Amino acid sequence: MLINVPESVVADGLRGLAAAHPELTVDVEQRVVVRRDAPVAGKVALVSGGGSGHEPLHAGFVGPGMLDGACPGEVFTSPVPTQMVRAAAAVDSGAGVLFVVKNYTGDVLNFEMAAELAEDEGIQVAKVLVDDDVAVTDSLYTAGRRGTGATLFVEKIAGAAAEEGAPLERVEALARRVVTRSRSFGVALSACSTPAKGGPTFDLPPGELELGVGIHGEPGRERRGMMTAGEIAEVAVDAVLDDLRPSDPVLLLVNGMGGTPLLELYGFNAEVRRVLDARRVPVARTLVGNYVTSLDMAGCSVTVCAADEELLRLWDAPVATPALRWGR
Amino acid sequence: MLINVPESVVADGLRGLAAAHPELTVDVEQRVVVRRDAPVAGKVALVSGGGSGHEPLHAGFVGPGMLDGACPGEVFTSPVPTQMVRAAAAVDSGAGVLFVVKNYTGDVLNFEMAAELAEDEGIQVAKVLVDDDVAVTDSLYTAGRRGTGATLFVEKIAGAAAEEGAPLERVEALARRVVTRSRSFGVALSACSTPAKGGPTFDLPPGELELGVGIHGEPGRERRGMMTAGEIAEVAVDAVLDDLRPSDPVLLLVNGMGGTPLLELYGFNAEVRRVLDARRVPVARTLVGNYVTSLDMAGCSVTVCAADEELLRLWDAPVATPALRWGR
Amino acid sequence: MSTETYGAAFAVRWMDGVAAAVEREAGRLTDLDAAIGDADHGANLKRGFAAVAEALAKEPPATPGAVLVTAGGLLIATVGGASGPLYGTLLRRAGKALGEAGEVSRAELADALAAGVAAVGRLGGAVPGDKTMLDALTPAVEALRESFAAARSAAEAGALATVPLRARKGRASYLGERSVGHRDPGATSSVLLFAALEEAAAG
Amino acid sequence: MSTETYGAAFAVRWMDGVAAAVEREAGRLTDLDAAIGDADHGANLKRGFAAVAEALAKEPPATPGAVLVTAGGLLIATVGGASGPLYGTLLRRAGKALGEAGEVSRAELADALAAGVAAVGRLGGAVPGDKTMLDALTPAVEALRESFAAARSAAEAGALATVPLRARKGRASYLGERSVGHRDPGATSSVLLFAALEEAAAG
Ligand SMILES: Nc1ncnc2c1ncn2[C@@H]1O[C@H](COP(=O)(O)OP(=O)(O)O)[C@@H](O)[C@H]1O
Ligand SMILES: Nc1ncnc2c1ncn2[C@@H]1O[C@H](COP(=O)(O)OP(=O)(O)O)[C@@H](O)[C@H]1O
Ligand SMILES: [Mg+2]
Ligand SMILES: [Mg+2]
Ligand SMILES: [Mg+2]
Ligand SMILES: [Mg+2]
Repeated sequence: MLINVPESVVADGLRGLAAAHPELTVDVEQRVVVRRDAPVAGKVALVSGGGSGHEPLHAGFVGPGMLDGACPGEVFTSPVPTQMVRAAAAVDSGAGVLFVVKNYTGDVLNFEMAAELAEDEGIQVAKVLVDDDVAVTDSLYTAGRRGTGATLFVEKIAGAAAEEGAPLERVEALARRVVTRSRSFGVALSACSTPAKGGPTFDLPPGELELGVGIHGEPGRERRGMMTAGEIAEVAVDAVLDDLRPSDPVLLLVNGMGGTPLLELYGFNAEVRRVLDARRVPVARTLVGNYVTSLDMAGCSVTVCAADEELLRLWDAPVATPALRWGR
Repeated sequence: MLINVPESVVADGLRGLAAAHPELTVDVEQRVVVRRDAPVAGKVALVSGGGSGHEPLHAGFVGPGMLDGACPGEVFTSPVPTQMVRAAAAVDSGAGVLFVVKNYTGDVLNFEMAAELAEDEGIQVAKVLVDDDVAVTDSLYTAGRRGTGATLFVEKIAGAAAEEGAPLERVEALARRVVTRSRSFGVALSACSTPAKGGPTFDLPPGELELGVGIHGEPGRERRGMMTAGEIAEVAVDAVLDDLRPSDPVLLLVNGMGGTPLLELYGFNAEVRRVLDARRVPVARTLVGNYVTSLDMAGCSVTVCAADEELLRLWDAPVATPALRWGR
Repeated sequence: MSTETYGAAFAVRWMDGVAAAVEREAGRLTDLDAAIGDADHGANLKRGFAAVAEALAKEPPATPGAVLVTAGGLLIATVGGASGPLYGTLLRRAGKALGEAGEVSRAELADALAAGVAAVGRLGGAVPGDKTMLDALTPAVEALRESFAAARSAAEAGALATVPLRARKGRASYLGERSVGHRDPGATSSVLLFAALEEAAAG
Repeated sequence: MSTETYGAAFAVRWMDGVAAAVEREAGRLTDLDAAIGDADHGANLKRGFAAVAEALAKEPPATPGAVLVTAGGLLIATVGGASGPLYGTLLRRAGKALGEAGEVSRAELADALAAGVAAVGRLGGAVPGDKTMLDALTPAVEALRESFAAARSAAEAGALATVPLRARKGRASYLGERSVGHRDPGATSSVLLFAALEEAAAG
């Protein structure tokens, strides 16, 4: 691994982020990243955070048109409440703060505590829970669906609304609409290696794959022998469409887990598109790349958001962050 | 691997690129990617190409402000002359075409043949050879320095000049200036796996690394036991500075080989910056990410360009490609 | 029946003992978490209890309740993940229940920890049988009314009993049937908590 | 001394033989290239000679010279990399040297291939001893003046002799000293060319 010592990977990454992006204010000690011009007067602020190891999520999405602040936790470990409170205090202009929370027990509990503390400090806080991963059955017998690729859609679209001056309830409602209309499914072709463990978190022989994986190196729902990109696209798209029959053209994220070459990811996109075409689901916009990653895991995920016209307009709105940038 | 069959990876990738990027015209059959609005009247056109497996290089850099056309070859194999001639014909507005060629025997020979053929068709062609990799001694005893990370600088800066309406000789001269002022050094922490071979192209036990690697899965100049990110940064930066003592603030590319997590890459950037600071080399701009990759290889490279004010202005100029985008 | 009481020094010794045990067993906890979670439980607790031990060494609070409140707050502030708020709440709530007393009996400690365990249940929404730390914590605080040793062995038995369970809470629940056959990392770290308690009580 | 002559059918047979050999040996060529290059030499030549064989089967040219010109052009158009232009130039240049003749002698073939090899040298800037295909091609065309069998064994000897060399051209030159001890992939594929030539001549 390209690291100094496992203990410092998150701090080292933040130092490097600060060096590369003078347009961000990075508090390496407190692990808080905010846009340099925060708080933006009158603007609702968006704060997200989660375990590290999913870069560019979330710090790479801080900037005009998306997040105002991000709190990176340890690798695959949700951040602690003090980080979130600090971030909220740094970005709140008085218009309130939306916490974008991926649905994992740790993230939920820590953000919940942070929301209480922030409200004690007089900050108005709303929360949206992202739970798009259809590999997990949402039932009494699980912690509920995980938040994965849809987080990017939520942060971009709600961020655009906030940038336009929408009030907190409206930004929150839009974020929730994106969640309601988004589904994901992920596949691992290899395990990832965490710095703390120093090696793969599970044992996946080459030629086998895990269907329905999350983004924390946990094994998936099912192990299979090798499948072609076309077969994987069928499983992933059908898992998503089983749960969401979009009547609107969709936003499509074909996401790499980190270790899959971009060449393969584009090839996979071709197969995903083929399957969506066959299922008569029109695609309005496509994003292909490593956006919600799992360290060096080989694999991919498919996220679909049934985007109405307003969501599409907000998706197309200008954004200027380290990892997502257009329109300005 | 996330593929259908090894034989179709390049074509599959191009189909997926076309599906994701309606702003590009992709000829999957002939393997030519050009910007949709090509030829742009009166504009000098830039065409590059090389083996596939280095994505987003080159097709991901096609668009306003950068390349007009790209020709992807087979994985790690330079494209063939007919591709380049087709691309040149598709983008030439009459103002001439600059071929951006990475210095590898295959690329050089094929582009040379293409230039002759294109000139036979009445297209004015200039060529710039990118050879920035200091791991290779430029002597009678080698094929000369390889072209790696500096290619991105050349394509961006010469592309910006062309977009501004500079004539062919000037675009060519600028491209050459970037080459003269750029140096790179790469390190592999793992081998990459090509689809054709189906496994790693060389054997690198975990905990060891290869110093001075290229981007085609070839071993490097020297194998070493594991080093920290800080030690690797020292070796890479010093190798570069041994050959180029920049008097101007530098453009810095901290490039991932594909399989190294972005978190680690940012951490590595912090170390590179530390070493550059210690050597009193000021950094004007930094780009961190997977831009000139080697499939799924873990590792990184450092590219430095001593940028005078004009180069910096052209670097900052608007660009709108799939992989590099700002200012519009 | 023992009438011994336990003061702040005892509570500090307890927390130091947990810190040492977690440091020693971090690899094992992480491996357990790798199998059905995300391979960070050992690192998480190591970070948290190291911070606790350091803070307590610097400025030891005057009462056992204050020690536990401080420890719980530090776990919340430094661990993150699911276990940070949960273990943090356990100790904070227990510490608060102990109030200002300078010395407490084992029975009082058991009552306080029972309040802490109840708070963990409310916070995380889990019940015994869900394959979480509660499967060790719940029987352990119950047995603590009997003796420190009984608490430790109840925790051990509870942790062992998580093996055949199918997880219904936390990250392991994503695995469904595939979580069966693995020991829960949080229940395993809870054993360390009660083993250290027994040792601290022994003096 | 043989006075046999060789026509278009012979040249097609030769190219078909190379295609079959390259198909069979692709894995080995790629492995050799993996060691000191980029692991594509086998796939490159397979793709190229498959295209050659297919085109020749569809529309066989009338003269041996035209067969080689067609083959060389197709290699340039389909292979890419270093070997595409180099082998393409070898065959195109040799084919052109054979001119319009319907039948050619072995001596004429040797002269033509010598012209091809010289063109490869000019194009790639390599000389024998640089650890490239030239180390097999150069002695082979020389020996072809003697016999087809001599050409094949000269190619074999030349390829084997690349093992101790340090590469000075092509991708292997990046390795410096580390290229020593490996057999050059291009020299190895050149052996297939002359082995197929011998077989084609045998009828
Ligand atoms: N809802 C819950 N209630 C009680 N305990 C839980 C709950 N969710 C998870 N746990 C416990 O937390 C442990 C995992 O802790 P840890 O690995 O540190 O956090 P994370 O799961 O966020 O990575 C599990 O083994 C389980 O015992
Ligand atoms: N300059 C050169 N002159 C002659 N032969 C060369 C030269 N450069 C490379 N070669 C030959 O080409 C072979 C490699 O071919 P191939 O792997 O298909 O192309 P690439 O090196 O572009 O991947 C080498 O083994 C060597 O024999
Ligand atoms: Mg975790
Ligand atoms: Mg090659
Ligand atoms: Mg965990
Ligand atoms: Mg090769």
